[in-house]
Amino acid sequence: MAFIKIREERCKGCSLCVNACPKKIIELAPYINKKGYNPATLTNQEACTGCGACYAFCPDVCIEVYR
Amino acid sequence: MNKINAFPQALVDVPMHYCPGCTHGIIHRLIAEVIDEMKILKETIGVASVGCSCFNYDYFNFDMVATAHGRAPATATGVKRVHPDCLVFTYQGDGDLASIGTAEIVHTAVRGEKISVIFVNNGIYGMTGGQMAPTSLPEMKATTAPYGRKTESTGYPIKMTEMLALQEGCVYAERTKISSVASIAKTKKAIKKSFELQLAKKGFSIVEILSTCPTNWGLEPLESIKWMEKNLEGYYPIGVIKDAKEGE
Amino acid sequence: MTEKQLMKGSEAIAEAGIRNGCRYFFGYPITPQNEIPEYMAKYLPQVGGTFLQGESEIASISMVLGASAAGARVMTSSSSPGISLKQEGISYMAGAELPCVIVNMMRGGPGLGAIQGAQPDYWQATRGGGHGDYRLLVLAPATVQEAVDLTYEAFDLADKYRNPVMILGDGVLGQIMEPVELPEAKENKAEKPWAVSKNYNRDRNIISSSYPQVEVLEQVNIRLHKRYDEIKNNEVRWDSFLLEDAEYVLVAYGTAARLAKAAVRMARKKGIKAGLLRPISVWPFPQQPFTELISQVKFFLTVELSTGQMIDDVRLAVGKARQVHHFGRLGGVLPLPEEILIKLEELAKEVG
Amino acid sequence: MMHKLLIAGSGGQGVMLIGKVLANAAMKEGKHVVYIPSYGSEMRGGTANCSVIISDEEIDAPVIDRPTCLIAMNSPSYDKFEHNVAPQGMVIINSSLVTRDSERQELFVAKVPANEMAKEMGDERIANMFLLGTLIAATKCVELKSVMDSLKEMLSVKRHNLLPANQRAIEEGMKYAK
Repeated sequence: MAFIKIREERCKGCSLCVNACPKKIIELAPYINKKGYNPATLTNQEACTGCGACYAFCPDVCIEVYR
Repeated sequence: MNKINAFPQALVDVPMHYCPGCTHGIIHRLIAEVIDEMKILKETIGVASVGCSCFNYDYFNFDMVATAHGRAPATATGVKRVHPDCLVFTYQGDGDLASIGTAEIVHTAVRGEKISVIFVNNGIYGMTGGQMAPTSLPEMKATTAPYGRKTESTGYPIKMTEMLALQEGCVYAERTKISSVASIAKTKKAIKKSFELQLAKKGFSIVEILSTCPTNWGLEPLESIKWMEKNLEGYYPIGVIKDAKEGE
Repeated sequence: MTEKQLMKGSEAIAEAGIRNGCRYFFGYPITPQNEIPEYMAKYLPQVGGTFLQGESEIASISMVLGASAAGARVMTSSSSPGISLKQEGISYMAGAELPCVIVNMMRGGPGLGAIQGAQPDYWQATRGGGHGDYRLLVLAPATVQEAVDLTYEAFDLADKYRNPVMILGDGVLGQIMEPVELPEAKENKAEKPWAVSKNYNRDRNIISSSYPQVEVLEQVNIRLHKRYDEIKNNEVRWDSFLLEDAEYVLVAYGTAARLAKAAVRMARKKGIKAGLLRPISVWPFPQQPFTELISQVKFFLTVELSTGQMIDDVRLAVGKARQVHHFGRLGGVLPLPEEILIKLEELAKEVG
Repeated sequence: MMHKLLIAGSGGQGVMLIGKVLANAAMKEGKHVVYIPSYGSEMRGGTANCSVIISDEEIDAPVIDRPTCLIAMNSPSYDKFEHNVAPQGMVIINSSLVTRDSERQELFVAKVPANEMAKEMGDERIANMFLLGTLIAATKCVELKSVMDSLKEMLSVKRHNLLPANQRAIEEGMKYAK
């Protein structure tokens, strides 16, 4: 059982985490955050392995990984 | 259930000004993680240069000195001579290190100044708006090379790290990239190695990191990484360029 | 009483720096001031200090910036063309509020010019020199003893105001030897809580001259300007010679002032009531003595080893109340006191 | 009294040493003094010169236009500076190397065969000391004792054995001042 928390207020919607995720369970949300970006969001918490690839790739240090 | 990737202590928890997908943020975090792991937060002094990363003192959570364009290695020399036991590093882009600051970086390496240099190379001037850099590739378009870089009039991309590695004072030089989870991990390892060599008083070291500039390249962040691997890496091969082991 | 010793101006300046706790020197060779880096290279290691010859003046001043940011007492020196190169770093240091002492042993210009002593960099020194709205505290010694005393003090002034201080000399001052009494050697104990350091118990320190928000930068400029006002209030220095009854006042600084002083003595022997006003701080410029002199004086005559630069400041001080004239030799040629006297006599004849 | 002394010769003749010894001696006597070595490109040329101003009063102008006394250690420096000497000034010539007479009748001229005398004494390097001796006797700008004290200070201890020969040379030179 693992999951990630995305600090949406820091996110710039660059999608690098979307691509990095081996399970393809991160997407950009349909809404926009305070900065005007569509923030990344976790779509399927069950499938998350807590591998940390998204954290490694995030240029804005938005992601916290729990395992 | 544990948080396995805490926000690094060596970073300030404020939003960064970089464009979406810019890899500066990743490199900042790697430096911060290394400092956390080495437990040297209050023994680290960073020297910021001029370019996109010139406000990195807002993000690094330790003492910082900002200096003029290209002069970071000289300023770091002054800092290091006063605080020889501190970890002193510069963070420089390709315009800063490979063009306006060529003399400073070369002679700092020649002196074997015990500092670490983090050299971020994306082949373009970011902050000033996409002008040609000395590391821009042939035919690469830039605002000051609107028809592409012509080698007959502007020469060829400069290979700084190879040049610096030739100097006796340089003990370690490696080129890495930010393109995959593995290459990010490798970059972090290189930064750590450079910092450790410095604290062991071995000499000058440089880590060149191939990076992207989605905004000025006019590409999406993900496409930028692919373009970097296909083009920039073709000219600037990844790997250890020099590793002078003890006694060598 | 300490015994006097015969010292060359440049070497005496270096020794004065060491005696007031300067332990870092970064410089690049250029004539006529090489004795300063050479002296530092020899003697700084003996007191646990660091001398480093940079790859250029630009690199050297950037090293000075780093060492100053790290809390050290630090110095550099050069001569005219080299000082031009240092202006980048000097402006950054003024912007980042970093103290240091910079010596300019001026030579003839423009361009490469010639290596003989001259005074063509007055404007550059007193107007800041580099880009941006800033000032340096500029002290202009005329004798080797004064060079020692002012350099010694310059380090304290730089720390006090957190601003670069310039010693404005010339090739003559740098080369001549005169007996000097050296001040006592002190250790620098100035507290610099703003400096970068290690194992601190405070918030992180950031040394920068970058203020991307215009409103913030405006406030920085205002703060700096207030500090310059404070310097203007506290640090104006000048010397006077036979001014009490002077009808003709020569104004000169540094080596030119010595030549002018000789001319004043010659004039007095001929019954001409001449006197000398010698600015020691050329920025801040001593305005007040001019105001006091106007009523008794027929005209002012600046003697400069240039085509006339300080004359601007004299005119600002005197206004339209009196004529201000200039006499100078250029390019490293020194005027003879006799030549100065002839000019003075000509002008005196005109006003009757 | 202000003595404006110009010492000229070629590199290696000990021109600068004379100047420094004089300046140091004057300082010891509590006099005002300025010593000016020639510098820069001239330093590597054929002639070397330095000047010393010694005075009981404050010295304003630190440079010399018309020396009151010239030591000319070789012909080129004699030719270069003879016309600069102040009216009724003094010229001390190294007559071992300068053969022509002065063109100016009013000058006081002392001809000192310094190299020959030095050779006789067994050390040609001390030729400069004979001329120094003539200068201090003729101008009385400083005392012999302070000159010797200065020399002692300026020579390294292991060369102090040379002091007696130096003193003899200076004293011999003094005789040429008449």
